[in-house]
Amino acid sequence: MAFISSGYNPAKPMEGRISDIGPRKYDEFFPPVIKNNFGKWLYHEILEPGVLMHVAESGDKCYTVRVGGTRTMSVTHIRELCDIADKFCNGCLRWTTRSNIEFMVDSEEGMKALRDELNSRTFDGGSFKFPVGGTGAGISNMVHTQGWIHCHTPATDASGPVKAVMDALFDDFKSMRLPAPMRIALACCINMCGAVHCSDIGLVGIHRKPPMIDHEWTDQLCEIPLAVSACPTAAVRPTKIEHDGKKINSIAIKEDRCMYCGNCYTMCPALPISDGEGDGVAIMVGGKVSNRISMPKFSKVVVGYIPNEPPRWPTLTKTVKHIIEVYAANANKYERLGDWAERIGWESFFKLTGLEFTHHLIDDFRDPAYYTWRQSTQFKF
Amino acid sequence: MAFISSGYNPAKPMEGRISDIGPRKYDEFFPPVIKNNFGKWLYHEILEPGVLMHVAESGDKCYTVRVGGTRTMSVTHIRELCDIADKFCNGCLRWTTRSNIEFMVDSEEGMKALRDELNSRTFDGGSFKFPVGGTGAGISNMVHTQGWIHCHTPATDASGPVKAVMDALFDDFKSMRLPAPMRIALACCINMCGAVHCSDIGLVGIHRKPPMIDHEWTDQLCEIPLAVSACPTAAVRPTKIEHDGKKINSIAIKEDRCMYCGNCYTMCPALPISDGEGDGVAIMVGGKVSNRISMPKFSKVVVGYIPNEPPRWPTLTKTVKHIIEVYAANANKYERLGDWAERIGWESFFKLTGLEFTHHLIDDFRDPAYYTWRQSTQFKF
Amino acid sequence: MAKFATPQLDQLESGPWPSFVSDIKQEAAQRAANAKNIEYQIPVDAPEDLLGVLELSYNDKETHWKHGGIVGVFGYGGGVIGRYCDQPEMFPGVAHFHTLRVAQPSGKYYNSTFLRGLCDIWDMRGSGLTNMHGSTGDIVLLGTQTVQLEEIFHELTHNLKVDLGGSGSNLRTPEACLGQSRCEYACYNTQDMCYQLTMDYQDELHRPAFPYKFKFKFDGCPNGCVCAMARSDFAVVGTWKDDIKIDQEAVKAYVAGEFSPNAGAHSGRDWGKFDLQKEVVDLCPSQCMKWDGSKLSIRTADCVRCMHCINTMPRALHIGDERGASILVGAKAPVVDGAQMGSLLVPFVSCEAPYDDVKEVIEKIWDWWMEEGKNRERVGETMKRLSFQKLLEVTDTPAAAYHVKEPRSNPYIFFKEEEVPGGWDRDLAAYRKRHQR
Amino acid sequence: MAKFATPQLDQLESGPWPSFVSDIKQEAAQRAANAKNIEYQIPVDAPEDLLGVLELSYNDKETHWKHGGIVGVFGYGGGVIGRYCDQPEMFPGVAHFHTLRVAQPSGKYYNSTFLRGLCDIWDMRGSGLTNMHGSTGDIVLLGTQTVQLEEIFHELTHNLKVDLGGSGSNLRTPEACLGQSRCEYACYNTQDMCYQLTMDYQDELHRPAFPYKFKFKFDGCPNGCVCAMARSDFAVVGTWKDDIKIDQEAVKAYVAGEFSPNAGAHSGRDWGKFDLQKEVVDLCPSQCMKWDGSKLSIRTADCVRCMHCINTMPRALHIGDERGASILVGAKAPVVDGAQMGSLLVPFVSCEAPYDDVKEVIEKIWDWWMEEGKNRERVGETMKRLSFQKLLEVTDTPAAAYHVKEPRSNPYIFFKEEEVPGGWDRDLAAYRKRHQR
Repeated sequence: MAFISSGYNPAKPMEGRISDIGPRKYDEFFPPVIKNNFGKWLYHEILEPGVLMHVAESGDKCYTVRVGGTRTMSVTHIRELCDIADKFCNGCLRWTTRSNIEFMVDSEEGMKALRDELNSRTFDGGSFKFPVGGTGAGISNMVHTQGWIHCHTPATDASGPVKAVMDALFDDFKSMRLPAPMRIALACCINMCGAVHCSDIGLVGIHRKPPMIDHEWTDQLCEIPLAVSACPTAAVRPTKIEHDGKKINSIAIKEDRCMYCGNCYTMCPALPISDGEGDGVAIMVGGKVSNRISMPKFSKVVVGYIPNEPPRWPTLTKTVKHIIEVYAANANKYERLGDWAERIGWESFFKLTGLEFTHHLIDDFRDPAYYTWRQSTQFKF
Repeated sequence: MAFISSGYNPAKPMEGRISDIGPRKYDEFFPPVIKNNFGKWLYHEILEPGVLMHVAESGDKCYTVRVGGTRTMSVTHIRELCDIADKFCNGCLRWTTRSNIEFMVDSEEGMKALRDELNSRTFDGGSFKFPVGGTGAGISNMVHTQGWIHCHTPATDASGPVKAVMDALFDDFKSMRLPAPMRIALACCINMCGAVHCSDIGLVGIHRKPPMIDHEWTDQLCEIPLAVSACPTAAVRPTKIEHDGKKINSIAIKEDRCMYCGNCYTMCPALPISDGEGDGVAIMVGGKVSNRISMPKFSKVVVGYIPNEPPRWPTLTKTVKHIIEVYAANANKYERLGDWAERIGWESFFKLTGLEFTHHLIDDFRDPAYYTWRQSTQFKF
Repeated sequence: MAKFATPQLDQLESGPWPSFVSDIKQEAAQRAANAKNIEYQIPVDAPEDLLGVLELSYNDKETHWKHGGIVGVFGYGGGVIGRYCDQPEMFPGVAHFHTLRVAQPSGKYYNSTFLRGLCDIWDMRGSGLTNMHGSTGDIVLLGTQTVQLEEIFHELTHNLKVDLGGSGSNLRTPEACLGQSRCEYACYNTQDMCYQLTMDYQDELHRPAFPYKFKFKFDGCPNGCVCAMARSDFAVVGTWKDDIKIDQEAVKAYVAGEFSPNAGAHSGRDWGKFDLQKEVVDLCPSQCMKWDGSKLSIRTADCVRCMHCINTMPRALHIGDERGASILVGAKAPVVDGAQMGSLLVPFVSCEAPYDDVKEVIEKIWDWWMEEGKNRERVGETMKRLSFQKLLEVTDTPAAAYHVKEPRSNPYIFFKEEEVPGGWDRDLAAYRKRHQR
Repeated sequence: MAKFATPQLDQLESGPWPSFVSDIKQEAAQRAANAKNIEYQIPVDAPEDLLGVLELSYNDKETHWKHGGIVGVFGYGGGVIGRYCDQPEMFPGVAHFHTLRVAQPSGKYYNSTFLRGLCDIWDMRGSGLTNMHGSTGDIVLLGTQTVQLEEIFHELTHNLKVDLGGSGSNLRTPEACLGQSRCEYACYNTQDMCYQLTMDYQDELHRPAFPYKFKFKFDGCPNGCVCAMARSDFAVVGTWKDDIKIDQEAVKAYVAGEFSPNAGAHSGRDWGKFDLQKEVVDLCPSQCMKWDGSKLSIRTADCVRCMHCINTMPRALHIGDERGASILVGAKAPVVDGAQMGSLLVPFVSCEAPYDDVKEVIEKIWDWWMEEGKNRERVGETMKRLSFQKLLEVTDTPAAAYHVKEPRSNPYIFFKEEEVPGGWDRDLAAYRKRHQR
């Protein structure tokens, strides 16, 4: 494979260099119906799961077909999306915040042909390439992170558990029978890239063992003070140890103060934390970002730990599915999962779901923990 | 005045000594109707402000007449209470948690005679000795602390402002027109002896100047490390200073970290904090301890500072009265002040009361402060 | 003729509310007249000097009392608060002005014999001024001198059979609501539990051995008249487990307007006709009630026993029969780490004398707190610092959903080493074989 | 024939949801076939090696990626994330596997020309694998080698007229909801504000000069589809000040069942007949609505613009005309000090290009945070550490009740020295004259 130059000359990096040009301007890529009715939309309707109709003041209608996407996506797959866009949508398409893909047309017939085409395509392995759905009071695509496919600090995989969970919830991606929209997210570690902390259901990779200390390399690979100050619980401190007969600077970890956040490992590669038998997933529920009815709220940890069970994470998948079924059977119309849990009380949430309440679920992180304890005689036996 | 011995012999302190006998047993002092119906009460009714009727399974009725009391009370006054108890109540009487005094009789006629007698007595200065009232959806007696009459750390007086406030609220002590019970408390400093932190209206003495440092005495009068560790904001630290040509151990205070709690002064008398022009009173509202309808809650600071204006604290008194009038005019039946403020939103509370919202009212004490900021686009313009 | 002019305080004699100034003046006059020829053991003009120093404070807007020195009675570490005036030459009558805390009876019932006995002692050996009562609940005898302390203690114990209360880093004088003596809501005998525990813990009350103060308070029901869960480190609040008892005929009588709702507490205003749906059913915090026009029903499993319906219709609704109490731990006022309310530890404990179940919890908490608590740290602060889990652990309480208002919203979870396969000892070399550096 | 056996991953090909494994396999097959005779600049079998390393992780249950080294393009401090495999001998095709972040257009509209251009570059110079999109919103090109970085950057800028996104301690690539392009709720042109601010702050985006990362997100209304107030340090969320516009006839059509409530979002279940009172009026969080059977009215002064009524009846209710946005500051995920949501700073700002009002707030916050922020401290943490008051001060914002959900419950109030008569310098000697020691 021969090196092919783009035209860049490493000897003269500034020659003809273009920089600081930012993104392409948003309106370059609008489909005609969008361009023509920008800022003039009157109302919309979800015609069927995955199909939206927006009506403009002009009387124009924009039909949108939404399909689920794998966030990790090949150029082959993108080219196939382009082919469809070329065929039905003047080459236009867009992505949503939740990694869905949307195609827009200006007629109902166009929409139907497009929808059928999208639903018809499958991978060789059998899964749908472009399942139509993800709207209204159903389950939209999961927001997720990289996991074992590309991240250096994960406590679980991302794409794998997402595939497993979405397979289990596929009917609810394709329908709108839930009391309210259901947003699920997965973060492969507690850094929580993505709004996992405010999702109806948040799956979070967690470690459960304090980091190992690779003393031989600590001082060479790390700024020790940065690792020390990275610890939210003051479990990490600098120390001097004897290694191979030499006194060297290293790090000590007070194990009973460590809650395995991995923040020190982020700062210092000589503190590896991931551990096959220790790592796994916590389930958080009841968060939301919308201001609708109730104010936004954080998700709460309701299952402290589920082991990593590749390739299909059956315990995790089953638990998520079960929570959703109990929610669907019990919540009021318009009630997000967290609003439901708050209305019935969290002790009723555990009773109804049958999830075990363990000591892991009680907050013990700093002063605000107190506010989550029950300062009342109001509770249900 | 000659010394009169009780019989105690200082040379032999253990001779005949009685200790660890605790309080008198509670049932020694029960009036007959209480003794006879203990644990057998069926229901009660407030017949008129200050008058309760409890009905027992036996059919017995206990009529209680409640009167307001000054917490600071002379033996002459107590003897007068005893005279009344002897005359009407077999010598029995009791105090409530809020320093009211209650007399119990077993007939309606007895109650009426008693009530009229109590209402009839006045001090030479003109005030009532035993005003009947303090029940139901009205204002009960204020719980308060010592203030300038006996305490070493107060930022305001207690008995004085309480007298001034209760004079202004006397009609509501004598009636039951409010949406719900109204509990008012006053603490002369932020130590808050009494449930000021959970009262419908809490008046709290506050300092506003960092302590002075009496360097000459610091090391002689204080355990410096205790003063240092007493500071919740780490504003106090040990230092060495030059005094009269000698290096001595003393204390330094980072003034911009000090919020004048006086906790260091409690530990170290060489750090006097009280200041005539700095000290005053903050008003907190909306707390409650009952679990009725809503869970118990803390009072919130709605006026950061009102100067000490002895002898009658007119600004304080007027502000309290005003808050109560706005509450009375706007809250729903059964709604405690805090429940009302939460229902309408605190921004509406400030709008309706006309109280100025200042930067002092925003929490800035440690991590939980964050939870009091507004994490929503839900607010009223 | 008053000893000091008190023009400011004099203004506090007007107005309807009982004037403490008038009362102190009346005491001053009584002592000056001394009709009973009492041999006053401390300055006869103490009340006048007290008015004088208070008037000075009204001018300066600053207190004139100093930190107390260590004064007390032999063998006790608390019960007396030393207090000195910072202008002793101006006010010699209150130059030394110590306070004694005297144990009040549970529920604060008295008879005149006892009170007169107290007055006699305090007339002769003190200022004649008291607090009825102090914030924690004690009878407070306000102002005497050091030499009188043992004399007063002797007379209290020998003549009145009553002891001092608590102060300092010990068990403070426990306090109870009036409970079953006069309240149909009381779920247990608050007075008796208070009395028995006070007696059982006399040593902890009189001899400071704790990191800081520790308070018990006993409320008979969730109405919380004695503020147990807001004001005491260890709050016992009555509750019940079974159905609220409903007298359907009485419910109808309320609806028909025959009975006054809320026991007449709202009679000072015309709130309109009683609306059972709006005023009771709709306000139920757990939405567990139903009124079909003739029958009121309650889903007990959803009831959180907030007391609202019972308070509103005390003739129709009554607490259940399976009675006991909840225990909440850690309440305190702001200093140092901010105020706390009690946090629910034990949802239900039966309340039969001799209260061993309750005492077991208390003693486990004390053992832990005395071991782990820092100087001047209330147990609520120890809980905050060491976690609620630790409190569960030391009291052998399994974690349950009723312990929290909501589960944690951060994933910073501690696991116990024994919960994690393989524990925390790991093989770095094996790891490095799987993962090159 | 696949290079590695991936029995575990193969199980992720079944089931209805699109399989990323199938997709990577299809890419591997395409590259192996190379029908277009592309001169691959990085190993052709990168996708296969990626499946291999992932299968290894499925066996070990541990990641096999190492900390990134410092890689990038000349003159930029971000936009590229270095990534190396910890078993490079086993998987040489992904031994070096860096990521590029490419700036996405606001609202993520594309045409096929642009996307195909991107695919062509990434086919030849990268793994052929992407993320559409990364968590912050960028197009993520997943996996290339160091020597290709400048080449890719050159082709992106010269051929596709697109720049890299942000990474590291700088302004991260801003993101907007689709706003007015296709939403009747959008209160301002989110895409334009996002685009303009991204252009204006290119320097801050490419050249790390902040204590830590800083994110802008732009939501058109309080529904918050792009999660601005949960995920961005600086959230601009559309709102309005005047009345919600009501079409009473359309309201009646909803009541009559002519229009599907909530835009049809609940059509998957029979929820019964639409009940305006129960489903809208009773759920209003500020109880500002009234329905008398023929007319719906809203007290605007009490409306908190939660969107519920508008969402439920989009044909009848429309956002007001006096439009702008609220600004909320400080959201972040848990690390280090716990998660935060954005706290309301500016209740209303008009949103007219060139957005100087918004930029003024941003720049004041940056000035302060760059001065006072600690290393790796998000601005939300700086706010927590230095107080919300400080944020108000540096942004010249007067404190107002809408800044809080509730006022403080502790009396630990700081006063400014100039607020207190006499300031903080006091005369100890004078004090000691009033108060003896």
